[in-house]
Amino acid sequence: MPRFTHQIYPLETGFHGPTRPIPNADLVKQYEFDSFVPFKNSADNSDQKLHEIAQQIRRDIIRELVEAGSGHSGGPLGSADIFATLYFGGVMRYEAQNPWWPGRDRFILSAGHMCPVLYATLANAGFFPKSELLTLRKFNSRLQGHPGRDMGLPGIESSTGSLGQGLGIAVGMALADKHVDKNGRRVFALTGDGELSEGEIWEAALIAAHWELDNFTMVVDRNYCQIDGRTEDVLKLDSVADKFRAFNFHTIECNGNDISELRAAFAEAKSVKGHPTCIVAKTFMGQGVSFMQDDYRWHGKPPNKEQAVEALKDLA
Amino acid sequence: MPRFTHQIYPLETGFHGPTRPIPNADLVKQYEFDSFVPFKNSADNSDQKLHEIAQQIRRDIIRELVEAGSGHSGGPLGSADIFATLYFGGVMRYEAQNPWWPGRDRFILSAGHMCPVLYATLANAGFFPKSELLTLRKFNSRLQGHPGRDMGLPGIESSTGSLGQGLGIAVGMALADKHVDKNGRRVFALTGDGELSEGEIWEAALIAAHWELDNFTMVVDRNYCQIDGRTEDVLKLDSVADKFRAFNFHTIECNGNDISELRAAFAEAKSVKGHPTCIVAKTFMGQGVSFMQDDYRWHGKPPNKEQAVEALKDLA
Amino acid sequence: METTTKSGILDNMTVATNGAQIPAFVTNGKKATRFGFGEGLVVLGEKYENVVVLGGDITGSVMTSYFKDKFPDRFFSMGITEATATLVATGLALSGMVPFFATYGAFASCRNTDMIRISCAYNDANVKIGGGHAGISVGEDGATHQALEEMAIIRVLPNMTLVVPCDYLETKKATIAVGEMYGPAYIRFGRVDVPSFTREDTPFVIGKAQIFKDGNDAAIIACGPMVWESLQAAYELENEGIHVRVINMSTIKPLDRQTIIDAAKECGAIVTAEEHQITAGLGGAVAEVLAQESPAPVEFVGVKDTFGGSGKADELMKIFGLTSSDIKAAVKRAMKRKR
Amino acid sequence: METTTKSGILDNMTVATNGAQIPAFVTNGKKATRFGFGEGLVVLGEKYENVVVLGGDITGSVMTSYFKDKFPDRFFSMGITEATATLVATGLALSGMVPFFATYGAFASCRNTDMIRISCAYNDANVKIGGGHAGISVGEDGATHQALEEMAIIRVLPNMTLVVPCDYLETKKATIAVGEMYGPAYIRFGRVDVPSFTREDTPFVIGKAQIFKDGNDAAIIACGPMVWESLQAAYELENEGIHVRVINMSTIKPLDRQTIIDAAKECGAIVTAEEHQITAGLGGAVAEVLAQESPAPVEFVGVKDTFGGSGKADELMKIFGLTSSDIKAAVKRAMKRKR
Ligand SMILES: Cc1ncc(C[n+]2csc(CCOP(=O)(O)OP(=O)(O)O)c2C)c(N)n1
Ligand SMILES: Cc1ncc(C[n+]2csc(CCOP(=O)(O)OP(=O)(O)O)c2C)c(N)n1
Ligand SMILES: [Mg+2]
Ligand SMILES: [Mg+2]
Repeated sequence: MPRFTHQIYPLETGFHGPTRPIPNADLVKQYEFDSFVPFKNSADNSDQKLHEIAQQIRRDIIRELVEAGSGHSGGPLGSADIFATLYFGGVMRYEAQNPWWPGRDRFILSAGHMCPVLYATLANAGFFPKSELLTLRKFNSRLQGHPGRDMGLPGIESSTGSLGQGLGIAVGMALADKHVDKNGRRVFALTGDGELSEGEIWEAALIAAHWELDNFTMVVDRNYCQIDGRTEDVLKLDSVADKFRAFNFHTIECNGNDISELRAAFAEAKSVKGHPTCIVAKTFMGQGVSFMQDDYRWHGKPPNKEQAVEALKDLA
Repeated sequence: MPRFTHQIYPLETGFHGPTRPIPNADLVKQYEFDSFVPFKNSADNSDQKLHEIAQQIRRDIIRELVEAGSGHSGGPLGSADIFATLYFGGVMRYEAQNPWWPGRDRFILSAGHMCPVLYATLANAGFFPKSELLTLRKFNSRLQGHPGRDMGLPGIESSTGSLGQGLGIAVGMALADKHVDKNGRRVFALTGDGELSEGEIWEAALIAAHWELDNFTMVVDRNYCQIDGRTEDVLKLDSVADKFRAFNFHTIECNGNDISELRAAFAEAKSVKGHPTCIVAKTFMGQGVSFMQDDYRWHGKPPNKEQAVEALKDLA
Repeated sequence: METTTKSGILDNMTVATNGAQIPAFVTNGKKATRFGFGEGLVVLGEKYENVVVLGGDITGSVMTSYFKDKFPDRFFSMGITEATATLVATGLALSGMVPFFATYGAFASCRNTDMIRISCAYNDANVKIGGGHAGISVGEDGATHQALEEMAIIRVLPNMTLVVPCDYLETKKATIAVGEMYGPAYIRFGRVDVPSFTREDTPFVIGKAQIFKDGNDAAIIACGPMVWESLQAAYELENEGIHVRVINMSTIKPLDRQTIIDAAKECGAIVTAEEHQITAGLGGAVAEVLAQESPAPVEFVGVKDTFGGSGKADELMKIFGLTSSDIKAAVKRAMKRKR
Repeated sequence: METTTKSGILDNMTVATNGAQIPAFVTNGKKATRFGFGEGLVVLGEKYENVVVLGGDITGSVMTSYFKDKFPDRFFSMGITEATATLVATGLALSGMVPFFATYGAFASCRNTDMIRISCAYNDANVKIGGGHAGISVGEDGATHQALEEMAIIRVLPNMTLVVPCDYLETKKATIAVGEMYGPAYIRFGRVDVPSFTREDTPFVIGKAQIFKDGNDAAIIACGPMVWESLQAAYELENEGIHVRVINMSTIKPLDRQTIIDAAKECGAIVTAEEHQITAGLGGAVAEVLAQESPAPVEFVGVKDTFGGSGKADELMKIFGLTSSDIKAAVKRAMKRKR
């Protein structure tokens, strides 16, 4: 039986006019973005190597944000180790040079506001030139303030930014892979913890468990911070692990700023049969930058020039 | 400091024109609706008495539905014991003759489609003439197909019918009572089990637990049935109790067709401090009517005339 | 009458085109449009292996049950999770499927509005949403279940396609057409039996209106089952010597602007007829085009910014002013306003 | 000029009424309308003990933080649960409170549409929803956060009141007025600083439009910060001898139909200006009234059925055609179409 087919990726309908933002040439030189050689995605990368990559991602997050003049620092810095493990620890299958390779695993950033870490990760993996990181949030940039699929940025599978939506999209992808195409692909998604208060998270959880999507792994960035304060003050969420267990997920708690624990968690997730997996990764917002560490006030602020210098020192 | 005040109850804006449906006079006589004396709400009502009231409610549900020619049989019959206990077992405080008495406890039917049981309960408590039950679902009836607050029917606190909404409304009422007016009022809500798949249920649960609404008691009509089939086939929900426990509710499981177990559950709920309570009441859809018992196909169907005769025999 | 053959619906009425009395409801019988949706899905399922359907626990009411029975491996139950079912459909679409999710229109457009806006429309995902139980004719279930706002809500979202077919057969065609186009789309259909009057050879093209009856004294622009009511009104008016054009605006977005502009220029008076709020729906869309292109008097037939209520379908259609006689009166009002 | 005193905003511009060049932005400075909302809530909190506010985890962006700091006992954090926060507000309202829930407009109108429809509107519950971050001027956050559809979505729902004040001070007045009326209401405000030009004595009445500048060559009907852009356009047109009326349509529902009809009759050409999709919003509402009452050519200034994107606020306003010069051009197009 034939398929109804149509090109899905890349979509490039989001540009308004021909102008494109041009990266600041001095910074491109200063950061040596031109000469950058992408990191390799390999299970052999040592924990040490992945830690270095995570620090590199953090430095690039700072560079993105100070240049953008707005955007989210805390969550991206806190989750850099998760991204380093996913993209460089051999967890996800992808071809940076062939970004829309049909066989690729899928990653959906449900917490769309955390896109600076995803952009930095993709650039460090060679999906697009690192210099483009300096166009974050500028008019007609492929690096939108929240991921916009309509800009065709390699590695961006879906638009997100409205909390609670990405998870259901990822579940739909896992459903297609496991029950229709049966192609052995794995689907990953990352949510914030404040984001868990959106009811669609729990609807998606019911659906993922009902359909036994063992090809689906979600990570909760459990940093106990959201915009208005500590999560337990804004809306009590503990115990997140108990909740996902009660929703019939295979649930793993780990230190989300520890590469080896993350690696073990993803390995365990891969081995589970008949249940989706939720990795509750305990992180610190702003991890690695002393004056941002564990401070919810850095949820949505960029560093100013002086703070950026400080931050890059901490991350050197 | 003054309050901004305005009449809230009753609202009567939902009538379209002056015509009102007239109950079938023969049936009113046949059912002896005219001479009916309302039941008393009292903690002293014996379990036996409450059981009789529940059976009376069931008979009236059949009468409502066969006359309406459409509507929901299964859930209402299955939950009649819950309503008998709530309204006649001294659990809820109300004055049927003074239905909008400010001191009344509140009840919200989140599963709006189950209104035939609420209407029958209210009529048997004397909120309005039993003959009006025969106007269910007719044009300009105060007994709408789903509860319509705009018809001003005594005892209807809110319009419901879109699943998953009533619970949040009840939580808001409990919040007002506990944290603003501090008036010692209790708020009750009933949801279906299929209804639990709506994410707003879990948002409301987070909010109720966060604000420690121990004046709030919700009952889940756990009949394992919804429109498309058994709940575990449509979307797996077990364990409902584990889920509410993980959401920091005081959770009680009981036989929802057993008056004494229901009584004990409501008594326990009243004694809990610092947590909202969820009573997971295991019921049978269509309870009491042999050919409807535990059969999801009776979710949304009324009995025809012959079936009604059969049903009333079973319930005699 | 050229358009009668073009539109291919009227040979059971040709008597009417010369002004004679026509028997009301000379049709191919009555059938609810939701059956056209259900059958259209089966046709798509037979044609394409990647058409999948998501159930919202009312598969028997919106007739996704047909697909479920025929293609159980491509039917996925989502429970009662309209918002997330829409997101799951998005994920399926981004993985190359052609997913249909259907439930009652009130929930298919309001319970998931943010999801349609961002995950379907902004994402340009190939998600198809079926909204059943459209309009006041839902009947006894009452106001909560009577969808009267979806056309406004879907129409305002960029990238969306919105089709509102007029009878059972056109709904079947529209469902297939929606499945064979790329992009997020919403199809609106109803619960109760309504006259079937279009034929196999009646053309249906997304974005193209059909002139079902010619006339230059006034034009009725209608969608859904109100098209039949409009034809009734028009043929009754023929007896009074009033020649009214009847336009089946089966696509609300993208809108066939030219047919609207021509109607205004050639007829000078417009009536819109929809089983929807008169605010921001078909009437609003037509008013916007005319204001921009060719101002003309318009009379709106629809629900007048109120909620519905329980009652029998036909009883409610009368009470809420949605019958052929309401349309007739509106035509006369509109003609009086001609300049 | 009678209306200048009536509307009480123009004495810093009276030069302009006789056609002279006016300095752009002769204002009382700039301030975002969201601050008016935040301050209005505090005034209400001081006045009534039963005014309560629900937080949606962005209290610092929609300025409910003012109320939170002043009345911590009447502020309730709901986390990120827009749908259920709307339901909790309903429960509070049915218990006699005057609850305000505010978040970004995209989520205050789309994430809870079914809740607003059934629990607030159908229920006629006294719920007040504040929708911030309205329009493209949200800037860098991009399309998901740029609310451009709320006016259509709220306007189509029966029983709703929808106000869209034009500057900081009017937003403060509107917030208080919304708190002192009974019934479900939505108030729309923005993130970025915009000119403050109304005065304490500028009247604000829900349901009543204000004529901010007289003129009979054409009329601009605008809402929100687009009113200031319209005044700029109008005063620049005075230099070309074109006398344009500027109407502040600060309430979208219930709509001040008479002021619209008068404008059409007296000016013969209309321009609508809104930081919203041109479909089904203010332009649509005006087009509906004119089609029913007094057909006239209308040019729509607004976002043309596309999503937004990241960028600087002023940059985006230019690119999406939402500046005074876009309005000026629209006025000239509309006047050309006069009959
Ligand atoms: C539906 C929706 N509501 C509100 C917002 C605004 N918002 C963006 S991030 C955020 C806080 C999210 O907290 P969390 O998930 O813990 O992320 P973190 O602060 O840890 O980065 C909020 C409320 C949004 N983007 N989407
Ligand atoms: C938001 C919403 N979606 C769908 C429906 C249609 N509907 C009415 S009842 C029902 C099934 C509910 O199942 P359950 O809560 O178990 O009630 P029961 O069948 O046991 O009476 C559905 C899907 C609705 N009323 N509201
Ligand atoms: Mg967090
Ligand atoms: Mg059930």
